[in-house]
Amino acid sequence: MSVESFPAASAAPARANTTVFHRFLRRRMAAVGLALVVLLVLACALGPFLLRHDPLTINMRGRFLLPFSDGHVLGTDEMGRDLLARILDAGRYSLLIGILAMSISVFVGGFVGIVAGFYRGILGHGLMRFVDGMLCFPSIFLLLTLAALTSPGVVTTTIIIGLTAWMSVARLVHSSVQELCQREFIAAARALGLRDWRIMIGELLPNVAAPLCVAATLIVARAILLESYVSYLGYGIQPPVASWGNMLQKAQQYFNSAPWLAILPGLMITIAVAGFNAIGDGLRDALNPRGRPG
Amino acid sequence: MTTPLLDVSDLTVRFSQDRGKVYAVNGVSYSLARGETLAVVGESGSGKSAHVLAMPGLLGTGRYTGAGAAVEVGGSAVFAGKELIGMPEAELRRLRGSRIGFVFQDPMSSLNPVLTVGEQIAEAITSHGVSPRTAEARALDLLDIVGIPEPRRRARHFPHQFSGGMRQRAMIAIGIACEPALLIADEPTTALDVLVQAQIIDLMKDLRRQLGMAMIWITHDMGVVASIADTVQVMYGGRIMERGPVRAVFHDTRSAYTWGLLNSLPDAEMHAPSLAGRRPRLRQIPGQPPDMTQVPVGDPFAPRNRFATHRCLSETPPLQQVADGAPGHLVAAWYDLPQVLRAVAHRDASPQALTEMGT
Amino acid sequence: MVRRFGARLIQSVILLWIVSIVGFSLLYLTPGGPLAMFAETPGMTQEDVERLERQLGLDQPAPIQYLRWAGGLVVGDWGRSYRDDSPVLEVIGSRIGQTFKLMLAATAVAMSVGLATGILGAVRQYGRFDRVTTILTMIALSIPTFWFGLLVIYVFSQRLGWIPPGNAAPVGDDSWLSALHHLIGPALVLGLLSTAVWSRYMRSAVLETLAQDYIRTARAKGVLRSRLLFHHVLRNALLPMITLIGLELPSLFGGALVTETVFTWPGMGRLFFDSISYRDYPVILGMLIFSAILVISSNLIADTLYGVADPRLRRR
Amino acid sequence: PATRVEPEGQVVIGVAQEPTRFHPLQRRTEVDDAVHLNVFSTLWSLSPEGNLVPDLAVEVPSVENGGISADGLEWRIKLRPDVTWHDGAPFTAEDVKFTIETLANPSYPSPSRHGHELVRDIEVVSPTEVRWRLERPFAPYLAILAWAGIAPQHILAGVTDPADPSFNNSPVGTGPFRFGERRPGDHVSLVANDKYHGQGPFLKQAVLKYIPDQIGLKTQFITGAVDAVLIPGIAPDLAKEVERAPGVKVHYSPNQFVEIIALNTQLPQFQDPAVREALYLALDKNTVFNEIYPTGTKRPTESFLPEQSWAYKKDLPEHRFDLGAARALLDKAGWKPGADGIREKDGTRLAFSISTIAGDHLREQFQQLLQQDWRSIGVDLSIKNAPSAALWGDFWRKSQFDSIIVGLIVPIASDPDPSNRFGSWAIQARGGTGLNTFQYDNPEVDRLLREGVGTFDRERRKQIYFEIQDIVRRDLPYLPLVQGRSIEGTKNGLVGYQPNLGYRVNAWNLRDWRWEK
Amino acid sequence: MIPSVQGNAPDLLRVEGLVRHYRGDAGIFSRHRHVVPAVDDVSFTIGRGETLGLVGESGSGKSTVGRLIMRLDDADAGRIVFDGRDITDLRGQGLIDLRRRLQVVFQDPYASLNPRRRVGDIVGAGLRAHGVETSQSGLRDRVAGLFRRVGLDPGQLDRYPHEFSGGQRQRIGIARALSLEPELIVADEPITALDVSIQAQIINLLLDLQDETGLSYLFIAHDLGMVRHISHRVAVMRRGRIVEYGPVGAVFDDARHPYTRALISAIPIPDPDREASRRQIAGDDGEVASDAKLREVGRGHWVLA
Ligand SMILES: Nc1ncnc2c1ncn2[C@@H]1O[C@H](COP(=O)(O)OP(=O)(O)OP(=O)(O)O)[C@@H](O)[C@H]1O
Ligand SMILES: Nc1ncnc2c1ncn2[C@@H]1O[C@H](COP(=O)(O)OP(=O)(O)OP(=O)(O)O)[C@@H](O)[C@H]1O
Ligand SMILES: [Mg+2]
Ligand SMILES: [Mg+2]
Repeated sequence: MSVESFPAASAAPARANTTVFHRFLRRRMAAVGLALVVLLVLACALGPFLLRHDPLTINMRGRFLLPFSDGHVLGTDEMGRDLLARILDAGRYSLLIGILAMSISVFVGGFVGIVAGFYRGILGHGLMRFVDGMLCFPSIFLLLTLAALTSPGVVTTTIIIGLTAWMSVARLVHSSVQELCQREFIAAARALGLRDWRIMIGELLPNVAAPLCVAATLIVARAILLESYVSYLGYGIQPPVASWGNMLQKAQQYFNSAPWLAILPGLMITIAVAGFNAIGDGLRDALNPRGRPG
Repeated sequence: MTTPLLDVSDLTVRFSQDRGKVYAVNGVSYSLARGETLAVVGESGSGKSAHVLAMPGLLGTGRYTGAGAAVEVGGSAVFAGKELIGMPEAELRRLRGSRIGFVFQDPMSSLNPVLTVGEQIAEAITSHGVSPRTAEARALDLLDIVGIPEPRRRARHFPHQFSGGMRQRAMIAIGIACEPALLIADEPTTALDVLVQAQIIDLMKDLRRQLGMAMIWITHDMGVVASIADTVQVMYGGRIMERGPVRAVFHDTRSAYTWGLLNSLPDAEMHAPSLAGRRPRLRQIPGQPPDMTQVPVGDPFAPRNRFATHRCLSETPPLQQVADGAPGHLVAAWYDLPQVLRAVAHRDASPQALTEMGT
Repeated sequence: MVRRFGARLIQSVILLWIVSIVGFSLLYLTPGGPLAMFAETPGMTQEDVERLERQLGLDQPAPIQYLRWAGGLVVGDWGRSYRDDSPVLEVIGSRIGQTFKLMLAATAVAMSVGLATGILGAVRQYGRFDRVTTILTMIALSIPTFWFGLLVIYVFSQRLGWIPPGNAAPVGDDSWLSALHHLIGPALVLGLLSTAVWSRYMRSAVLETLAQDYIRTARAKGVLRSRLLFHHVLRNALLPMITLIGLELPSLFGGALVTETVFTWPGMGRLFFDSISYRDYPVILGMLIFSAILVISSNLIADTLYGVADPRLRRR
Repeated sequence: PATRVEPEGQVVIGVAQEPTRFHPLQRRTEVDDAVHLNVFSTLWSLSPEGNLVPDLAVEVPSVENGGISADGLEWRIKLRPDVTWHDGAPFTAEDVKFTIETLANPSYPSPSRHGHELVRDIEVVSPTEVRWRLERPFAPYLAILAWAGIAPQHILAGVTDPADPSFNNSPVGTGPFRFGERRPGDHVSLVANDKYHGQGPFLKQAVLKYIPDQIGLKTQFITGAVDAVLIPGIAPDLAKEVERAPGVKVHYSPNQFVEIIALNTQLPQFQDPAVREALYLALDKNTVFNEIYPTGTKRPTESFLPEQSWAYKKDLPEHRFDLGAARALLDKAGWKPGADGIREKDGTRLAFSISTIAGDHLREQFQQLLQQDWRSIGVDLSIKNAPSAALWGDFWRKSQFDSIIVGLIVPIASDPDPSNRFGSWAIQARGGTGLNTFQYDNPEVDRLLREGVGTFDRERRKQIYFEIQDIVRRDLPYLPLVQGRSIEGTKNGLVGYQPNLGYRVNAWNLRDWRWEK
Repeated sequence: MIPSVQGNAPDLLRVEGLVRHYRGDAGIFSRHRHVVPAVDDVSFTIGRGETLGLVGESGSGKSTVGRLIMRLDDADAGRIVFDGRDITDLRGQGLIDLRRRLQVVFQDPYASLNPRRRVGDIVGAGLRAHGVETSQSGLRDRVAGLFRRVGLDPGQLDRYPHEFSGGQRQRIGIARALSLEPELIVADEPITALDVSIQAQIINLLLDLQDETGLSYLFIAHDLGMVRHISHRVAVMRRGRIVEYGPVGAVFDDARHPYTRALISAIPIPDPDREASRRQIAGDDGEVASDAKLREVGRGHWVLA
């Protein structure tokens, strides 16, 4: 059959997963992004075990060491802790927060989106109006209000970021579900006598999995950024736990005297976020059977 | 014999995309005389659209774009003495619209939604060096010619304000705006219902007569072919299977694919509206269409052809004049269909056998 | 049209109502309070704190507080700042100009650069320019705004001394030249992200449009390349950009908050952070409502514009 | 007044908080004071040496000069006749009466009625004399009045709504500067008052420029956009960098803050004095002051009073850092290390949290250092910081914290009385009023505190407060660290800057500031 | 009321005065909010083992009729009686039970199969949902049986829809419809999207199934040739109303309504000789009078007039 006879909806990849993966890898940016992320995750997960230095050990006599001095590849920070060890350890938290916040928002957003898309009536409308309402707050706004008003920490920060990011997922899923509900296979499922929950879980969910997947990577990226904003503004992760964001916040103090302290974590954020963004982009293209960039 | 308007030889089109190559058109050769109407039929995906769009350099836009799908066009297509393949875009542009007109299938998506219909018709004319004022007047004439009432008012409308049939008429007006020597129509009526389809066909017939243009008309519908074509060309798997005067192809079918196609249509004689008893079945072509991503070997239809020989599977038959057929009736087949059919009928006289040919 | 617009207006009001409830509960549920700040004020006693709380009406049950506040909203009384007793609308009004100035400048940068690169990139898809801009936009989308801001200040004002390190203008100098000079840094930083967004959207919109059947029709007519681009492609590709204005606004607004902190810009951002740290509830809520109104109405306007710009949606 | 000098030039003072409250009866933050102290006048003010200097009053009342009766209850104040308000109206005793009555009014939103609520029967004797009676003798009231800017009765008496912002936005005082304009979020400008009754001002204009963070403050100071940096000054770890910058001077000015780790003594972990002492022993003050707060910025202290206070006791036992001693002390007290190395006793683990304002990076560094050191004596310290608005609410006032790093100001307007901090009646968690958030409860201290406010005899009071300092040092309801220093900066050529512990802000005397010729 | 033409066959489905009006979309800028009378007073019957062909102009309401019968949409007025039981307002469990007897095959073989599920699961979903077959292996066997029945290879059960050609996909759709052993199948343009050569395969399959199990079909199509081939009776719709209704022979050979006649005359004949001699009747633009009624003009042959 000709390619163009396939429904062009982005929701439905027409090809087997292996091909999606191949198509994904063929996009150089996406492949590079994936490589970066894998590398980062591995480094952050394993690095601290392999390094000589403990990320938390303070040495007030060896503060602000330049990179490559005294066995510290990236130097030391304002408390004499090994910067490399610290960056990798911080990466664990940043990535973890990114991924957990993503899970929260994908779960909440996916749920709301599917339910609201499936039940068009008052329930669906009400839910989407609520989503619209939440979207009226610029997300940093919402985030900072929440963050400033709760006591900061890994868990609260994660939850807060998750709770400010789910709306876009809900919207995406909602419109995707609405479009899917127009399709005949949903009518077919109804006609077969499937109950609503079966349709939502069995028929709709697998079909929104692809856009959810794309959204997920983009939200991880966003969450890492948001965490850094919150931490930068002093409302995020608390010491001694390091995240890239709060390392940056601490480091800006020494921007003139020890600029690498600020440049490195900033770079890490940029790299990680760019990596996830690239993956998301690549996925979006790869999942789109017409192969057009979205 | 005068020189043909269009002379295609060994045209090939390949798409290379992420999942590999698509061998869309595999060596198509034919020529088209001035004023001749050629109908192209064939399986979906057999390269009908690809081969006509490749010549004027229109592959790569419209729904034929795929990101990363590189198009390779090979062979030659000489139009009015000029080679089209490899011609610089600027020169091609001058030909398109002025000497070669187009009508596409989906009249909704083929018209620009934000420009008025009048503008879009006039543009076809101004693009070829006519002043806007003249072009506007001509656009109104054209609307009138294609049978749109109140052209002056209608010209100011946007495509969405037109019905499907009217949009297709507008498309035709664009296609014939510069009185081209060749009009290429890619399934211009498929999206329309029978009544509207009939009107469009009539309109095209009239125009062809008035303007004396040649026409390539791509369709799926054998009925449409019968009603409009001088010559019909049957394609399968990126090749021409059979080609010839419409009567010859319909009544003296030489390709097993054409034969299968014509036979699978319901036949008035077969209708037996009774609840009792077994009703006659249609004569279906068994099997699945070919995979266009494989390098083509042999007769593409061979896997579905019960008359195929070993040679069909391994060697590609050339498109040749049918020995005892009408002039210009060509077929690409190693077998001799009338003979094979006679042999089968002889061996197994029951019509049932023919019905379930190959199953 | 008027009727439909009315319906949208009603929807917007309902939306605002939801926003007000969410915003209010958000604040109400949080610990601490506007007076906590003064706990360490010498001589201030617990009794003083409670007295002040009573005077601010903070001892009332939540629904009463909400009704009072929401009732005020309706009649245009948004409450008074705890910090200086000024009416909230006045407080916001005194800052919004600076923020708008910044947003406008950033948008101007973003739209001109973003749209141009988007179009050029799409027209030569996968060309060198396209590749470079794709990578650059990807990076721009990934750079934390504040970090970029810090870098800009470090490099361009501390090292090179080209631009001032912050502020909207020096005290007592109201010349527009100096205002412009001060605007460069923050506008650049704030504009970076939107530039990337605009560029990407524009690129994909142009690509999407290029793939449409009517572009093939236009080419089949032999339309000139330039005309094809400006008349056919851009006319269609720019349509969805109208919606983008509405969609971009919240993030631009949010970005402004962050940029303003980095560049000590006396706009809404600073007000927001101050209000948060002082728990200036009326102002925080006022800003939430204000930004919601901004977002809702810009969406409304974008939709309306879209309806006018796109003939398919225009009423006959 | 002496020969008046024509004011000239302007000074831009960078501050990291925004002054918003200019109403003298409603001011709240120290940065408000920066405006307040220059636009309004007080009856008398505090000199840098800690003496009271008459301002609107002709002399500071005392028992000796008869201004205060021997029992401390009757006060009589004589006022200058030559003072006018910025709007030209004459200043009279009515203004003083109005100010004190308003401050004492329980329904008026003044930040504190402390002291004023004791005033009774206030009475205008003549336009230049006012007198009142105190409910009970209260020595700190003299100092409190040194903070109370006198408000114009002729303008404010007619304003019924205390929340009416119009006066706040254009205050009228008797001080050396008139209020100029306020650009919200950006700056407040003060303009020289050429009718000022005292000396000065020498500057035509003084601007309080709001730059919300310390790094910005520093950058703009170095680059010359501001002429002076005051509240909260230069971050200690940036001081060196600023010192190196050309054309500026850095001042390390002592302030009244005493940095402490407050302990919630009612927690089972902290009830054992041995624990508190062990924690103190395991506190590496040296590293803190050599590394985190670089030399010269802070000085270790053992007292809750600034060393400049007349009641400060110098020879309190000195802290020493001795991890071994700390461990031994805990061992002896029966705190045995558990499986994870954390000590416990009777089921109580020696684990608790430490809090401070989230984002205060130096304190955060300090916390982390503590965490490491205390861990080595078997104490599990976790960090639990919060934004200031959350921290100083019930969490602090109602003693919901475990331990908390806080800069404490014990004196009220330079009077050393610490009743509010150590009196057992001041524990809010137990229904008291006050800020004894340590929940410190010592009957002996209670007795001394009562005695201390009851007498105007400074020598007697001094003895009392010495004794209190001894007891508190022994009991350690908090671990004292350092007395604070404001690291402030002025451009070379700017003279007049003079730190004053009597006020919360060193912009108290802008009337003396000027540019060197 | 319209009696079925075959007196001997009892009515399986009876539709009386069905009405469905769509209100225009409530989008803000949608052009009109007018009411579309998609289905306007439609009545017909289908007997057991009978095929009723439904043809007509695009947008005339054919699919809507199908959806209403399937109870995928609710009628504004009228009655739908299935096997003697009024199902017009059926809800909940009753409706779910009805699904076992009444099934549907959709037009688009791409859109009607969930691209994310294995075809075996798609076909088995109904059996599982209705608890007909709960064991894994039993389910698999049954699905395999269905595959064989519609001419598919049971070995392909675990593939995804996109791995099948259009014709095969349509067979999967038919297998799904058959899985619950229904008595009536609404086939909404089951062949329109298919290639000519595949169309015949599907039509043959439908005929085979009818012969084997005595199924009834409501067969909706544009292709009048196919409709003529497969149906016992035909109804011609236009603008939400049935304009002509009767035995296939009568309607095609003796069309009475001008619209039907125009429609039939417009069918191009796939034979150059006969096509040349075909005479086309101009289409009628006449509005259908709202008070027009179906009148019987021959045995079981009704025309709107
Ligand atoms: N842009 C493209 N990229 C990849 N393959 C393509 C592209 N366009 C067409 N093809 C493939 O080329 C082959 C020929 O396509 P073409 O459109 O010419 O067929 P057709 O005969 O016109 O079919 P239809 O009747 O469905 O229009 C098909 O296999 C199709 O899948
Ligand atoms: N969900 C809906 N909302 C609004 N209008 C609808 C809806 N479904 C169908 N319509 C309208 O009802 C009319 C009948 O539609 P229907 O799909 O039943 O026609 P049809 O005869 O099946 O047409 P086709 O031959 O094109 O499939 C059309 O005008 C259509 O636009
Ligand atoms: Mg085609
Ligand atoms: Mg339909």
